[in-house]
Amino acid sequence: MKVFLTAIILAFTGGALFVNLGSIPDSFLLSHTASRFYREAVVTETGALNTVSAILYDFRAFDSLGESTVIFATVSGIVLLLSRKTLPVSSAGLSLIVKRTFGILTPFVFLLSVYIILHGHLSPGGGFQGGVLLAVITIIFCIIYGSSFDLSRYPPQRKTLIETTGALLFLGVGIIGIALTGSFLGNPSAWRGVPGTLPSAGSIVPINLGVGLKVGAGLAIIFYSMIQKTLKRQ
Amino acid sequence: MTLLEAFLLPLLLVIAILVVAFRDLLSSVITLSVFSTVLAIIYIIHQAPDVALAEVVIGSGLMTAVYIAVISKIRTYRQTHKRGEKE
Amino acid sequence: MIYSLCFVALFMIGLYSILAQRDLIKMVIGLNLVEGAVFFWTITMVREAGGVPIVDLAFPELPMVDPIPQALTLTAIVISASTTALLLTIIVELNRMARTIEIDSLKGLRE
Amino acid sequence: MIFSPLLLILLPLGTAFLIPLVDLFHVETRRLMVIISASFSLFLGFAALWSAWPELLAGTFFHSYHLSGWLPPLGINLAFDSLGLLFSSLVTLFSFLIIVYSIGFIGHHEGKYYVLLFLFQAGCQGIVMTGDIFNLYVFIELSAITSYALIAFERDRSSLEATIKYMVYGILAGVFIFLGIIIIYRSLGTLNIAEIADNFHRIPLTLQRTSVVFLLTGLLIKLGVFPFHFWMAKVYGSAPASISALLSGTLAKVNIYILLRLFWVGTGFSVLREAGWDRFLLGIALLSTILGHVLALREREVKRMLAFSSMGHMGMIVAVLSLNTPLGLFAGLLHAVFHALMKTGLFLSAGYFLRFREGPKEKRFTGAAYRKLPIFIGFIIFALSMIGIPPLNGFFSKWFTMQAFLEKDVYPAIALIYSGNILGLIYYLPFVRQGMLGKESIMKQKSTSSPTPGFFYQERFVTTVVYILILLVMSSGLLPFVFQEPFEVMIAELTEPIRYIEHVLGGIIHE
Repeated sequence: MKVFLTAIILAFTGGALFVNLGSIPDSFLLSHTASRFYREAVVTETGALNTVSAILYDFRAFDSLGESTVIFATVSGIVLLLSRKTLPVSSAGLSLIVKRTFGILTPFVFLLSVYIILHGHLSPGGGFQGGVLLAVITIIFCIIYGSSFDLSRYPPQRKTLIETTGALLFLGVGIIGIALTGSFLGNPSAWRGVPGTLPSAGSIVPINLGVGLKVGAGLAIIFYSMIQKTLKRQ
Repeated sequence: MTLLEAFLLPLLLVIAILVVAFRDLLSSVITLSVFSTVLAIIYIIHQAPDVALAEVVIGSGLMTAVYIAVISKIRTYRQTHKRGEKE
Repeated sequence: MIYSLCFVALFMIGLYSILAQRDLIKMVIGLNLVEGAVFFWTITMVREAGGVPIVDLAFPELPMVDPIPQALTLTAIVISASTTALLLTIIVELNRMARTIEIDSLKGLRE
Repeated sequence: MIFSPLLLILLPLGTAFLIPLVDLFHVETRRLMVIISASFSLFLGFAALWSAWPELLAGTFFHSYHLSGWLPPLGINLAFDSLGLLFSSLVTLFSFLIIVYSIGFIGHHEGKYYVLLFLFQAGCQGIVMTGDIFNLYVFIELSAITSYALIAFERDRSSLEATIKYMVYGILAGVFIFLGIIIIYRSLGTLNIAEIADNFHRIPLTLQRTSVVFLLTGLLIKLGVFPFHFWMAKVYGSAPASISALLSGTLAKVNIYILLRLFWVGTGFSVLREAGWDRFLLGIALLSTILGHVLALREREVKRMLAFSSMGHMGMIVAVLSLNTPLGLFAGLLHAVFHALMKTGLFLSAGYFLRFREGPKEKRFTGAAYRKLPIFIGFIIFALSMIGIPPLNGFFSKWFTMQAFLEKDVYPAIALIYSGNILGLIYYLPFVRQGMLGKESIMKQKSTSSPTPGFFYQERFVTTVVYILILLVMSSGLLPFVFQEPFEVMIAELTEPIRYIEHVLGGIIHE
């Protein structure tokens, strides 16, 4: 009975979806849209080359603020849910070769993530992707060396500090925008350099940095509190 | 619609079916990470490198790690629980 | 057209996984599939041909695809990832309390 | 308006960011900061209402803010009109009350709790103010995620199960809303609500309806109207009382705002009417009313009973709004405001009593009257107002609701209001009786000892908030006609979306 019902629901929904979404003609698109403006004016208006980054951190920067706040809320929620007396786990199973290999690899991952964060306005990537890569370093530490190593190197308090710094950096850039351009999260033209070079694109670079720190530290906290072993059950 | 895509789209569907069909949670999660990777390749074909990067890093990197952590936790609880019953 | 077909198929596979599974984690995986299907559709329904949405300073006039859906999808991917992480955490906690993640043996989910 | 509406979003957001930082150094400072920040945002809300009042009466109130300095179709804009002002004031007021209540009510993990509460407030303010449909989605997700974490706050089995249930529905609702937004973007190439409102009729009919179906499904799941009501009782029953109050008092009303903003202004109501879906909406909303009142009858647990009653009243609000007459909209808005006051009061006063009893939740209400009589009388007043006894505010909103239904000859709905009142009497009475007839000795014993060792419990905060709510319910019942004039302005804005479009898009010319 249940399978039958599920099949009917699925068939009905699928059919309706396919009939309606099969093809969307585009003849009624507005003639001057935001998208067209972004594509034409991205370099002159923001100094960034990567249009997606320009949209995320300049044209629609408020969305990114909301989005990184979502991550912040998730981190708070998960820490709240998993806050019990905990015991860090140390891993002993992996051989010296594995540990050494990853020990050599980790600085490069770090370098890559910093590159992705700082070049967000020039090449694919940006604060979110680079921040997640930063968090991946924590995962590597936790898996290879055990979370007690991670705990001794980067205690949760420091991660919280980094996360809050990132969040406040984002807000701070927004408020500086009020002072310099008159609107929240505005991109001050004084900060723009030659398009194509690293210190161009005005406020996009510091916002990228803030988002990167926030996302990286936040996701690291999430993963860290997930793999901990609890000291006492219930 | 390139030749590569003609190969990738059916692959995507097959992988999605496999994700649902696997009984073992771990295989299901690993397949989900493959699903993310294939999705990322399709994004690159569709000129969306930013999204592809995010999908690879989040979908097949971070989320897989989180899933595996969760599954291992659940299994540990089950094992300790069973042992507790026997003793 | 073919992308819509693919999208609908993926969406249905995900919905099936949500509706018919007996395991909470499988349900979360189904939610991930549904979200993946929607993002897939958003990216693949390109309206006009064009290149990567990154300006090449040597050829600034080259056409590029619509960058807004990509930005929106990026935002939505991050949101969906954090929601999934929260959901998984809650499932772990529930497993600690109830010692099971089978939907049928969790009476509280059926009320 | 002397300040920008942006501050109403940024203040709670900044507070939430600062709390973990302050928590690392000094806990007492954090407590002080929470109180100061909450009072300051209440002050801002009041200042906004005060300075906007003359413009509101004149019907010219509109305030917009262009984020990043980009004009509306290009960037994200905040569009703060009189409807937004009403709901923003609601959010400010209730967030403040709940924060003050929580100071006495929540005893553990306070740091994260307040982070989530402030983020929730920021999310709701963002929903109310934004003029961009995707930004709306981001803020919907923000308020949803914070509410998930807050519902699971108790971390016992039933609250975790409730959260899982709510989250699965919530995530699906989010996916549907995203899909609806993407369809609109695909067909129009814009995300600005005003521009969508201006051009929505250009989309082919099937796509119009598809996007409306997705958005409507997502919203109905969030509202908990009939086919999607499964999560409500469980969630409201197992969350802490302050959070249940926040969900039914604030989040549900914000969802009503989204409904109004998207379907009256965004797509235009004619889309719903031409498809015949306003009748459908009316039908399922009325069904949800019956179901809510009937299911409330068999509940022995006070918060679950309140949840079903809330479902009944939300159904009534959606039903009367879907009539789309000026009187119907007036009644719906009035009932939304009054219901928020009454239900918050009910949850908060019930939560006060539930705090003092161990053991099964169904029996904890016994002997409540002997614990603290004024709060118990307050509970009775809120219940009477819910039932619709004349001098209290519930009577007036039900009166207007009835007139709106009469005007459109929807007689079953009128019968429903009457039976809802009678059923309400039946399902509130056992709790009042239980409160008065319980064993005195148990309650007294409980009250002399502190609930939990080392518990930071300041009862005065909790009782003060309940007294304030009693005062608000009684005074708004005495002068319901204060609402008449500003509401007429809001209704004019809803029925003529062209005003919103002109305000937002201003001097920009388009084809």
